[in-house]
Amino acid sequence: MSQYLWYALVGTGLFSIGLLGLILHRHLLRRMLALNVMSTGVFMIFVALANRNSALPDPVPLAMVLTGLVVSVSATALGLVLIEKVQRQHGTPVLPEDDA
Amino acid sequence: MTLMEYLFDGLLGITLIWLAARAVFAQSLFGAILSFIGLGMLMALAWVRLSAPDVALAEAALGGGVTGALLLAAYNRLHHPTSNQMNQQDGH
Amino acid sequence: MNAMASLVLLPLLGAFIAFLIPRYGRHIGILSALLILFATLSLAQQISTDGPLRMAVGGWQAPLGIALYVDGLTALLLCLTTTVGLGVSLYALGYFGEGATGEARKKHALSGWWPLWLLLWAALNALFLAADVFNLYVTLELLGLAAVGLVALEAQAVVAATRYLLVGLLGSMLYLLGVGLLYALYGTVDMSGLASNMRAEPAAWVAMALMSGGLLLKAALFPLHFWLPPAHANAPAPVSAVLSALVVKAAFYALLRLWLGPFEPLAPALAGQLIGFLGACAIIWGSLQALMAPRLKLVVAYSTVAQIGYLFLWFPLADSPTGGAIAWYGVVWLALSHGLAKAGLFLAAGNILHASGHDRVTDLAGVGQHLPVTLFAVGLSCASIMGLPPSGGFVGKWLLLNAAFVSGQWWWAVVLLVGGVMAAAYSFRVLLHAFRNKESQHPHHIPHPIMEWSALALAVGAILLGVLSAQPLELLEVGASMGKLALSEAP
Amino acid sequence: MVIERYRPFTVMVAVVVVTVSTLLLVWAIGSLPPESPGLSAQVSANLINSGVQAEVTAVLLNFRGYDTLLEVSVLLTALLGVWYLGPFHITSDTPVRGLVMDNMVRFLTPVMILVTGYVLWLGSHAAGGAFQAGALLAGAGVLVQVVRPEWLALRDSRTFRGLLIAGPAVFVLVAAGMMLLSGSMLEYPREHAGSLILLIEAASTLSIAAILTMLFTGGRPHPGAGN
Repeated sequence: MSQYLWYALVGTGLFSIGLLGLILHRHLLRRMLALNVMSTGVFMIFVALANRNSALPDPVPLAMVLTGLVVSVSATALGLVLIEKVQRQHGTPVLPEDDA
Repeated sequence: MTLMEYLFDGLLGITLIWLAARAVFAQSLFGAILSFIGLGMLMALAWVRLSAPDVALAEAALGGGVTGALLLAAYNRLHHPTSNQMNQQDGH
Repeated sequence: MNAMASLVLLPLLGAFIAFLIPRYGRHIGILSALLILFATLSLAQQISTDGPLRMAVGGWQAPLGIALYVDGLTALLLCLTTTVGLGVSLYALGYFGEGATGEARKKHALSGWWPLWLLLWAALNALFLAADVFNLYVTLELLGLAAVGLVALEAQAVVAATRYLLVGLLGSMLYLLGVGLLYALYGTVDMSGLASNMRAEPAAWVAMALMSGGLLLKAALFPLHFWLPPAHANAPAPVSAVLSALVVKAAFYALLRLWLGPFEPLAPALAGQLIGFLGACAIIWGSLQALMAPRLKLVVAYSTVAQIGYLFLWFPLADSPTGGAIAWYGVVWLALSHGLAKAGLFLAAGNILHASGHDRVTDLAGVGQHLPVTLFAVGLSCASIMGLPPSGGFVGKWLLLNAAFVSGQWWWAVVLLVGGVMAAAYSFRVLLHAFRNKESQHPHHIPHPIMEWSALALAVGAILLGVLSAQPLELLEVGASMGKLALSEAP
Repeated sequence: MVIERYRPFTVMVAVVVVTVSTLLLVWAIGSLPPESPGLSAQVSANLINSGVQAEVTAVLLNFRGYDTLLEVSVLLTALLGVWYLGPFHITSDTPVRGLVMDNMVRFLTPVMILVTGYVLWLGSHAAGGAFQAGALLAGAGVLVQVVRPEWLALRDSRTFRGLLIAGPAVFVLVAAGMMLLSGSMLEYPREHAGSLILLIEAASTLSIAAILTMLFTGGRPHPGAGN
């Protein structure tokens, strides 16, 4: 198996693990972690697939990943503060209707 | 590629998957966060292997560093809800 | 050309200044809105004389650079955004101004509205202009985060905002992964470049599924609508108006552009039927929930779920050689008139909530006495949503009905008729309660007149869209027929 | 591992969704052509006109600069979302103190600031640039905020708000300026491309660092003098 394919599959694994966690977990902090693992997987797939030529990797997907990283940190930061407010209002970091 | 490199990529990939699984499913939330930070650090290594030093640098600083700090801070706030609320007055 | 760039840069700059100098937030907001109005009008004027426009940002042609594209459809949606945006900005002068009630009275919510709203506006304009699937991703993220920030201005809406954020992130992540696959296949993220390279192959199918799935989640198509009612019903009134009228439609627009452009050769007839079926379910389920919802804003929010369903009826009808064109006009008209009517309705609901301190449907008596203008706005908006002539909603539904018959898919006509009856039912339920008189008892607060009149103006717009349809129709004709992408400049 | 109690239905849905999506992805990735140059050739060919020597930086700040302009706005939007959610909360009653921490901060902070400058400069011809530099500087900011918050003394002032918007605002102003000059948003005149990019990057670095440090504190700081 070539290197790019291996890392692309690892990326897929990260994505799937994150997705599984996102669906299963109710705890919001865990959901946020799961989303971050998912996005790490997506970025890995991008960079792995940029490596399919023998020379240096294609810089365009790398730039896209850098953009994506910043976006994902931004969203995570906003999410974490929102989670804190949910906990303060409801006493638990779980979305009310999900609490079963 | 040499055998060493194959081995290294294989091991790195498996470790990444293992850390990801821990970051999502570890019993303790704190452990999960630590695993996620570890994942960020090792991801930087993977980016270097994929000849993407720019992304490696950003991942180490953002993915592992800043996101890790944000997660730990949020964890702290969730678990010590009494010591916040320094001041409720509203600014502009 | 400059008009296109201004539509993005002006609101961004306005947002930054409004954050820097909160004291002048409203002045900056209104000034930006007026400048955007000017830019939109000059852009619409320009394309109606010169035809569709394509701009290479930074002078770099695609695939290396990013392209922006305007045709009739884009221009109409930009006009809708500007109209609703102007109305909502004026409304916000009253809502977040002196004498504001509830959460809006808090100073931070007051000063937070203008920068976040201008950022959202910039994101909407940028999204409509995007002709590049990765650029579309960035605009979707900007839109999503600004929307979450706006919803969370209401402290009661924190839970809804959190769910909104999580759903939005999942949606954009799926979308982004699809973009990655497309780039890996064709080495470009430009829509026209993708359209000319697209072939039916595994990675293209998966990319299409991922990107469509992500956008369907953001467009809240049944059964992915669960996040919408709480977010739209709990946000501050002007925010609800913008979310229902514009933000959901932006995701639908992105989907439309992709299916008409890059994914056109892939789109299987079966997928069209399936999406149409989900649209039908959305109409029935959303209307049913609207009929039973205890609060006015929740009624309006569920009505959005139903109205979104109508838009998706376009997908099964699009392929029909005879009905396709009719359905195309129908769906655009529905999107435009729903945008205006729903914005008016949410603003009016905000007035009622403002005046009586609650919006329980069964306790609406007295609204007609104290807020006649608002009640008139509710009535006109409902008329368009039900599809009564001569409203824009009527024109849209009539065209879709025709398309269903002409293309021999009469079952969609049944859905349209049932949906219309149900919309009438939930509308009259609200109106009957609101028209009842109540002895004595004055309302808590009479909303500022600008809040009542801006709601009415938008509702009137929804009716006018049915009466004066010639000019917008002409604008819609600009570009390739039925929004198909004439994206590349003559290859 | 695992162990919250899940409803069987949820588990079933999750397993089906994840299995299907994983298989589809593997199928798609496996079917991709094993060679793809992408846009490498175009990027290298146009690098000479981009004003920088590093390919990724050229893509980020020139060829696809418009994406980056919107992206720094995304970061600011997240900050505004947090800002208007409410005031700043102290995470623990006392800052983390101690001789080791104190010395570490005294030593590390200047080093990190130096490295930030280096990484920013590096971006014009090698791996590096505004995001990495900004994140590094934010790391220093977070460290100081935890150990010696009085050094930063974050206050809501006009100056501080100006620092937060500096990056996005400079970017937008440059875009608008180029539009007025050359008729196209973000089209840099070739001889000034390098300095304009450096200007945008320097402002962005400061803003990114300030925003990320702010996000770490989790809310709007208290009003200070000068507002």
